[in-house]
Amino acid sequence: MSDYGVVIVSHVPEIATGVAALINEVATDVSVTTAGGTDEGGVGTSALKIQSAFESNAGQCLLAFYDLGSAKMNLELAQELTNKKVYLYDVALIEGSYTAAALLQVGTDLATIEAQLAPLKIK
Amino acid sequence: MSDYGVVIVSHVPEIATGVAALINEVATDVSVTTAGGTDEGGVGTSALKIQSAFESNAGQCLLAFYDLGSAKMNLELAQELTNKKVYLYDVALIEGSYTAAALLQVGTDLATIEAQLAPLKIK
Amino acid sequence: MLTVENTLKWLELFNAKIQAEKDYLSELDTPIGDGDHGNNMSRGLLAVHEALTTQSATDVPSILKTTAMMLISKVGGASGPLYGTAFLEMAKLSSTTLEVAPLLAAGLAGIQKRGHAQVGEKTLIDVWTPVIQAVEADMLDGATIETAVMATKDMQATKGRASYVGERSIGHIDPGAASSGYLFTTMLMAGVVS
Amino acid sequence: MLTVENTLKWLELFNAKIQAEKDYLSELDTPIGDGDHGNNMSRGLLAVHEALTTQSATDVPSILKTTAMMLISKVGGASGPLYGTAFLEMAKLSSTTLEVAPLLAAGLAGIQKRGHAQVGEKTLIDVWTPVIQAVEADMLDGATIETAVMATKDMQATKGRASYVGERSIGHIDPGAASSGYLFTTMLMAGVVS
Ligand SMILES: Nc1ncnc2c1ncn2[C@@H]1O[C@H](COP(=O)(O)OP(=O)(O)O)[C@@H](O)[C@H]1O
Ligand SMILES: Nc1ncnc2c1ncn2[C@@H]1O[C@H](COP(=O)(O)OP(=O)(O)O)[C@@H](O)[C@H]1O
Ligand SMILES: [Mg+2]
Ligand SMILES: [Mg+2]
Ligand SMILES: [Mg+2]
Ligand SMILES: [Mg+2]
Repeated sequence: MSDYGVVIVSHVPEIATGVAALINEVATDVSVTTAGGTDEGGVGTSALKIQSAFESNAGQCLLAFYDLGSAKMNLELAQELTNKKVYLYDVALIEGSYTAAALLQVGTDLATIEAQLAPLKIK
Repeated sequence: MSDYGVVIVSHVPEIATGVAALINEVATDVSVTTAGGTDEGGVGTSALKIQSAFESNAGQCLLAFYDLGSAKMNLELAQELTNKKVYLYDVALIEGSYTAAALLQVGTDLATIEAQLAPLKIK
Repeated sequence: MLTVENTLKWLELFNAKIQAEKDYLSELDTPIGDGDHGNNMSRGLLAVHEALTTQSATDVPSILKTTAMMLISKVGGASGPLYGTAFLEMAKLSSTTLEVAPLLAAGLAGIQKRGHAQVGEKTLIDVWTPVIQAVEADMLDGATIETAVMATKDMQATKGRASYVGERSIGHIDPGAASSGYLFTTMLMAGVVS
Repeated sequence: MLTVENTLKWLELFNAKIQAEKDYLSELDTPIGDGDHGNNMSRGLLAVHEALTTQSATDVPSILKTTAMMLISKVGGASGPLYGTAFLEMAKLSSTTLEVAPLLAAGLAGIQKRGHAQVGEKTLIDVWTPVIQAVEADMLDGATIETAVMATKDMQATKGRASYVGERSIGHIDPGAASSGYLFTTMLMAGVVS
């Protein structure tokens, strides 16, 4: 599944990088990129930052996770601006992205991953 | 509800402080304390750090949130070491603590908060 | 009917109004949000102002497109992708028609595509919807706009950050509705609607 | 029967074994966890060693209590509160009895109170449970321990980090089971069970 990557979008830069650190512990071979905060580094999200996180990810198929609703709007905007295939999950940010990354690490297929994510849907 | 506080426990220090930053945006008057990482600042959790987060919180009744299962074990250990009333929620860390803090900020009672948290239970 | 002149005038008046009401908009966002709506819109409109004054666009579609891109990249909050998508959809349609009513309707459709909110959920949609109806009936005036903004006060938010406080959102004007109110009062002032 | 001497010897042998197998334990934790179990246990047992050599405890309850506190405060991973609670429960009961079987049973109850795992979920419980049964039957030997550790290989994890990889956890020895295996082989070596 080296074609798959994980993208973390949060309103706060530290949350995004922190979640990536948590994930990297169990998914050393999965590409994880982040978009945290606004372009100025404040609390918020940025469609352009998200687009950069898409492009800099080594994966061509991306599993994307976000914290609050307004991040989702910017994610969907960024989705329209990239050629990569982006799957957007309305699941708990930390718990969902951790689950997905752990499963990607051991080569699980997307359908199985999505089945594992289903109970984490809260948005 | 100034008697209530929020405690964030994460395996990663940046996640804990980042979630506190996110919460503080909407819940300026709610006491939020954190316990992120091990005593040495590595990835993990520490019952003693959690206990400190309990004691340094301005609230006497604490709503506690965590990321992964092993954090919960240390939370329960810390619960046995404090005199404060600690409520532990098996909900999505970011989304759950944000919801609770936003509601505490506007003076919502605990029963109503718990009803709002119920659909966020994922652990 | 949108022209290069009245569109630029509209956006300049909107920018000035947003800068003047910045603190008020953030205040509205404090009890039911994170208190940044005024700062968000101020940052976004300042970028719009700078882009439009340096680029000297000569057609309506590119003015609207530039506005959209600045709002998308600079606002930071939910209002960024929402207003940004609205202007993007208006920009697209403006190469076909410059009539105000269909353009605003395309903008509203963009807001709904992005945010999935319906009328009555205490968002900027609750201003856009009655304003468009009034434009279509050729009856838009300041009172219509003001009434729509004030009507959000009694609504309970079920979308956006304000939805987190549930019933407690009742009794406060929605900040996005207020900024949309300014968008439409300055549209009237700019003479965009005949 | 636990005595001050054999308890100290046991913990010292356990420490030495953990330090020797540190890399192996972390390797076991890599395919089904975060690869830190050896480091976690190493850090914890080093702290236990230091506390016991400097404090020179003169009774079994305080040796076990010190061990518990060091594991709780230094390990950092799930194994910290689990082993810590086990030793804490053993410490409490050891002021009443020094018999091995009831002490280990109290420790296991502590692990289950803390982690809510049952037999068969691929955790250290899958070693503690058969070991306690063997101690009760006065039949504990190295083979029993080894069999219990190896049996975790075919289990699917439903607790702890390994549960995230579901079926993929099958085929790997559980790291916590392996470290518990060392706990019990060193217990035999120390002559704690007569
Ligand atoms: N899903 C949505 N659909 C339509 N409008 C929305 C939605 N979510 C939020 N809004 C509008 O956005 C406004 C808040 O904007 P702003 O404060 O800039 O963003 P944020 O909430 O991210 O801080 C709200 O007052 C509301 O009018
Ligand atoms: N809920 C639980 N109950 C019993 N044992 C558990 C539980 N969760 C994890 N374990 C044990 O802990 C071991 C992992 O310990 P360690 O790697 O130190 O912690 P972490 O998983 O937090 O990194 C597992 O191999 C398993 O034996
Ligand atoms: Mg806001
Ligand atoms: Mg905001
Ligand atoms: Mg581990
Ligand atoms: Mg760990």
